[in-house]
Amino acid sequence: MNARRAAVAAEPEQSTPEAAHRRELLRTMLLIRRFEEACAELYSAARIRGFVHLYVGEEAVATGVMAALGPDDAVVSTYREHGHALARGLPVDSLMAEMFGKQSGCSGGRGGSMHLFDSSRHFVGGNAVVAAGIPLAIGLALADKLQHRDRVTVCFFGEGAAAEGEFHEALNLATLWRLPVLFCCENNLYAMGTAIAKEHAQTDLALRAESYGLAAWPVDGMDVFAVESAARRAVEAIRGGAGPHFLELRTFRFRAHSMYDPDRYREKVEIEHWKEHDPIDALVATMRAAGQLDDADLEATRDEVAGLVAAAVDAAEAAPIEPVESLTRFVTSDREAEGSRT
Amino acid sequence: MNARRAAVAAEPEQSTPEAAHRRELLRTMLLIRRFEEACAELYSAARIRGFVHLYVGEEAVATGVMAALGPDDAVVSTYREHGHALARGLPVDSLMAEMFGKQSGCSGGRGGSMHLFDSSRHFVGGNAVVAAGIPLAIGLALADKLQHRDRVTVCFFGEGAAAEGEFHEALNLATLWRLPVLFCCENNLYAMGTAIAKEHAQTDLALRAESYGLAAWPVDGMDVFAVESAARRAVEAIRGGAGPHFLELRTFRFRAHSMYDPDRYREKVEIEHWKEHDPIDALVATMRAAGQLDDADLEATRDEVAGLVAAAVDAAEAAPIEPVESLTRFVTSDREAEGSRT
Amino acid sequence: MTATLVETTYREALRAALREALSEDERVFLMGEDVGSYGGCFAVSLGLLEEFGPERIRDTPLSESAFVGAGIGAALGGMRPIVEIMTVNFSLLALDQIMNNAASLLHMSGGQFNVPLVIRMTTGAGRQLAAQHSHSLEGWYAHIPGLRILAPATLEDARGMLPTALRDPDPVLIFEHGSLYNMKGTLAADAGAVDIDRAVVRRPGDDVTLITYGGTLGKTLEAADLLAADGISAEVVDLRTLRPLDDETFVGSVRRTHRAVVVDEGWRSGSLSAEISARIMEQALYDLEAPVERVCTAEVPMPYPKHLEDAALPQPDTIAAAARRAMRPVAV
Amino acid sequence: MTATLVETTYREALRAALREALSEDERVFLMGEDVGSYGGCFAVSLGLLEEFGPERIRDTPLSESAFVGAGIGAALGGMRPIVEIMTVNFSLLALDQIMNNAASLLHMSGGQFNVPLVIRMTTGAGRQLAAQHSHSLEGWYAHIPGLRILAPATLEDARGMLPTALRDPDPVLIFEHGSLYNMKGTLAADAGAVDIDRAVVRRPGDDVTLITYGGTLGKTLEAADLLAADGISAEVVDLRTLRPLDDETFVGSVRRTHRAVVVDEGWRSGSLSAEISARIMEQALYDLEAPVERVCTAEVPMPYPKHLEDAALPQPDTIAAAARRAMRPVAV
Ligand SMILES: Cc1ncc(C[n+]2csc(CCOP(=O)(O)OP(=O)(O)O)c2C)c(N)n1
Ligand SMILES: Cc1ncc(C[n+]2csc(CCOP(=O)(O)OP(=O)(O)O)c2C)c(N)n1
Ligand SMILES: [Mg+2]
Ligand SMILES: [Mg+2]
Repeated sequence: MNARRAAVAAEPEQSTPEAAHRRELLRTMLLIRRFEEACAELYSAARIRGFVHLYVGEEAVATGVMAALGPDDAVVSTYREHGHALARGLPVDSLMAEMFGKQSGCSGGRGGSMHLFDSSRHFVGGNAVVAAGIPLAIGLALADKLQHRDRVTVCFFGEGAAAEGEFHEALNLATLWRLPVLFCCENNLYAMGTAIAKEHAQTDLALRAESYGLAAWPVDGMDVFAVESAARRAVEAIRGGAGPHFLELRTFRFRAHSMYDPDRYREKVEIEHWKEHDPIDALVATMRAAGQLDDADLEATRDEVAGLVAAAVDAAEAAPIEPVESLTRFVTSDREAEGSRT
Repeated sequence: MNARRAAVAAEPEQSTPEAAHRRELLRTMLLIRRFEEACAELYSAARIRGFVHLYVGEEAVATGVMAALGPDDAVVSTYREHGHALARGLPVDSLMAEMFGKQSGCSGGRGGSMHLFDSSRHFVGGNAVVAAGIPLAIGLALADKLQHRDRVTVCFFGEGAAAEGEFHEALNLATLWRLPVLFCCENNLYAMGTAIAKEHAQTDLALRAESYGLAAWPVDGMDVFAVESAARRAVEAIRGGAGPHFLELRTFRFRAHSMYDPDRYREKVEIEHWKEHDPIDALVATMRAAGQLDDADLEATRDEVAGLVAAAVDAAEAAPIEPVESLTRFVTSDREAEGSRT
Repeated sequence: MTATLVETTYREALRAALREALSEDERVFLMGEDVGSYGGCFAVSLGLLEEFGPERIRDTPLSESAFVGAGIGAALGGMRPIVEIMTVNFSLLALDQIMNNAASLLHMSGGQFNVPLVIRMTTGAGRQLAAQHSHSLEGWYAHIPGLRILAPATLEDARGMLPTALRDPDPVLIFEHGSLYNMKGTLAADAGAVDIDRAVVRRPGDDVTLITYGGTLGKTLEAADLLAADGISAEVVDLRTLRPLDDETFVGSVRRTHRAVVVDEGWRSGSLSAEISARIMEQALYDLEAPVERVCTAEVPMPYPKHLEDAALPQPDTIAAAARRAMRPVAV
Repeated sequence: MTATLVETTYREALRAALREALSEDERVFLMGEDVGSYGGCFAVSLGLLEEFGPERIRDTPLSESAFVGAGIGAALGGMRPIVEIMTVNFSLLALDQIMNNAASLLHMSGGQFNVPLVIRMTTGAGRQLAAQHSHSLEGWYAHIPGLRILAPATLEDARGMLPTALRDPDPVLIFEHGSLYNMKGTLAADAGAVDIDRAVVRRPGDDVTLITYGGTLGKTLEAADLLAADGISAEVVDLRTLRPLDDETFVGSVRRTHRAVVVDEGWRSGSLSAEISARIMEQALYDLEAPVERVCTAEVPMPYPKHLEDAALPQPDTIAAAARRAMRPVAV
């Protein structure tokens, strides 16, 4: 489909705003990819621990959605959130330090891979309980509505999460109260080892969502332009007061569910098929065909992001660990020192 | 609508099977009504305590649905379940004794109004947590399916319950696994004081249910024939292997939510409007028009059920209370005596 | 300062606190099942919808997990939500949100996101509501780091704990015992915020310390009367805040009296009474003249009949009996 | 009887128990998230789908409340379901079903409907899984009347508790500590059902009783080694069944040693350790030479970094230190 797009597009100069924007999208996707490759290596080297869920193959989703947001909008994420965080602009250094559990990490090292937070970017965190972020997102949107703020809250979750009761309760509530929230269901066809047909009686999730009375449509999640334009349309409508919207972003994870997962439940051929639709390759092809990218550009961008990630790893390695004495910080806001009075 | 029915019906003799069946339906509905009137009086006299939720106005639902079941089918109910229990054939005596908390009650007196049980009739109980019976029902149906039993499990719940996450999870699961369960949503337009439009973004609940991929349709819950025939159709389909079905039974409670409720949230005129559709009056009118009921019959039936209820009250009053020494019975099955080893 | 006293009830005191909070802070709103048109299932919020409108007195569908989670989100978004869960029994449906989000977000985010949320709910037994509507789980909730747990047992606390809780930057759960709503008494006309850090001695005494909170304070004071008739002087400590516990007050009392009875409406095993007992042992073992006694609820899902429910719950006479046992321990 | 010994792991022992149960009783089936095609999130059920088919090794959607409730319903309907909740952290989503249905139906129905259901789940911390994936709530569940709570800490118990649990007419929850799955050792080739009524002494000793269960048994035995090096003889009691507690075994031990340390991976306040401590005080106060010590998890949502997680959890040296304190109490 990107070939078709490219064909109909005029051949703009590399310096047009469109080209610049696309280079930005590409850079983000490459950065996510490189960051996660590094994470995988560091995990194997036991420098990163805990559960780590890679987003490889799904980069177009986070990148496209975030491109549609303003700096004041809010994001609620999942445990598979490196891509969301990077696309939202969290500094690579702070993310990598978090992976190492260092105090310089974006969550002070307390969270690790599944709990990336950044209040300055309204990035309200990774959440490791499936679907548990959805109610938070509608609450943020409720606060915005009550305070007459022009913010949209974006909420990411997987197709597996849509089977949880909280999905149902929150979609109903958001629609009933016309809350400014964009539900982004990342449908990568599997919830751990469970294929969508074993999770949902009705596998057309956009249709399911529509039954709550909100606007919902499916989007090719491997096409960053499709994602961005769908997200823009939805965000604009939401800001205009049209209430919650729902995007089903059809995508695929190229790697296992987590670093623990031997991926026994998927056929190699299915994975290979999807890899042919690698969202980065597709974007590169489109940009090349449009004359917006040449080998040197691509190489330079790859080098740049690789350099960023490498520097982040070095910095994270070098960063000091938190002293054990501060173990009970952040249990409560104002009584941090009084560890004993619990 | 009952007038119309009556008009097109031929005028069968009082002795036809149809007439006999209708008299049975009428008797059940009158029994439920009388039983609950007695409960209301006894509550005011402080002979019955706890939470008591009356079914007055909704009798056609329980009566029609139960008429479609065989003795081996199972029923999962709610806290508003006097009608379900009576229509299912639980003896009036055992129900009234339960209201009094006597050992001769259908739950040994332990449950009270909200927890009526009868294993011999597969009446798997009143449940006082909204929607919590729905997963039980699908589990019973799963057991039947795994054991190749020809049973249908009927599950009652209100339209308010449909907002709970468990509704969603269970409908999906039942449809996914094609379980032999009949969901009976008693839509009486209010969940305590909350009108349906404040509970559900999409108030057409049959439509909502259909979005899970199961067969669902709305039924006039004030018309016992409509209920019975819808339930028969659904039960037959389920027994034939067609998977779960969903009936939205549109009805109304004539009285407050519970004996505690001053009913501030409904307009008198709304209640009066619905009372014009009293399911008992409608049935009586239809039967009269069809020559299936005369004043004497009606009087006799009323007397009979009043007598049953009065006798049940006397028996319940007279029944002994359980000795305090057996307080910790029924915590576990086999260690009843060992109260101390907890 | 001789404040004017007014006649009121626990319910009205709670309502006055809500009204004040709504009037004084635009960020405050009340949300829950039937808090609006119905007036609150125990009539606590009666009239507030008319006064503050449906945006701020917000009826929710039956969706405990979603509306508690939405309360957390709204708190993150700068509001000061008061979420009412109709009763503690239904709070289990929202427990994941309470433990894994409300209580954990501050920590997981390295201190970036605090959750200034107040959750109110009715707790307790005693009204023949049977097994699914009679839980006393406030002591159980007190296990969760990151939460503050309050149990107002008096009119002052019903009136005064909410404003203090709303000033807390972190989540606070307030448990209102169902048997207290109709409690009558007098309250200073200008009653307002109270401290939520300390336990208090509700009745001083010398011979034995009776430690309790919430719905069993009244019964415990009655027990103290019974004991007084026997010449036993009982000190009654009201814990008030179940997390964090104010050890100083109750351990201090036991150090003086050398005997303690903990009264707790939770099921005995694993109830808050165990924690209190363990702390007394840890901090004052050598002051004890007798084992710490516990008077709790029998370990049975609550039966409906009144006589069985009464037998299952702590009562003045069983409390007094435990205190007498503590006065005359059988050495072994 | 000199049974042949075979090398095995905790995981394999659990799987052998599942396989046996599925083979021997048609009413048994396993249901949960990813128990089938994935092989179980911790590979416990690996291969069982191929052996028993998708009807009996039943993958569920992410719907904890519904599939736990369905397990209860299936148990009522004559089956013997084994429901796997992936981890204790997600069990909160099903807690209403567990407390208000599984644990209460027998009572509410006056003895008519028992629930022969087994629920298995992974519990515990120690693998850097951070705040939402590191709970130890088995002691918390032990508060609920109507449930039996098991914590297999050895290969024998991993192999043998399930068959006994399946014979129980009432709901049984089995908590498998995540750090144990790879534990290696030998097991009798014919190992089978074990008793689930009694605690056992895993190491006899005279000077101090160390009481623990599940994931901390290993650390506690290590602590006993450390103490032995100091000439302190520690007895180690493995509780095994957390509800109902077998007081006789641990109180009996304390009566002999006069000193006790309870080791519990739950957050300290309101953990099972408090109940154990309270029971020792109630039943053996006059035998105690020192306050009962508790070594628990720090009251903090679990931090991700290894050094902080280690510091938060009970460790052999902190357990040994507590035992040494108990040996040399500072009189006050
Ligand atoms: C409530 C809950 N249940 C189970 C899990 C374990 N778990 C983590 S991710 C996952 C699969 C979720 O699938 P999906 O929502 O499709 O998201 P994806 O991982 O595919 O991005 C499961 C079962 C969990 N974290 N939370
Ligand atoms: C989980 C839960 N939340 C709240 C309640 C309190 N409550 C009891 S009945 C009820 C209304 C239920 O309405 P609906 O499902 O429509 O049934 P109806 O009472 O109208 O028959 C509420 C809120 C409860 N019992 N359980
Ligand atoms: Mg997925
Ligand atoms: Mg209703």
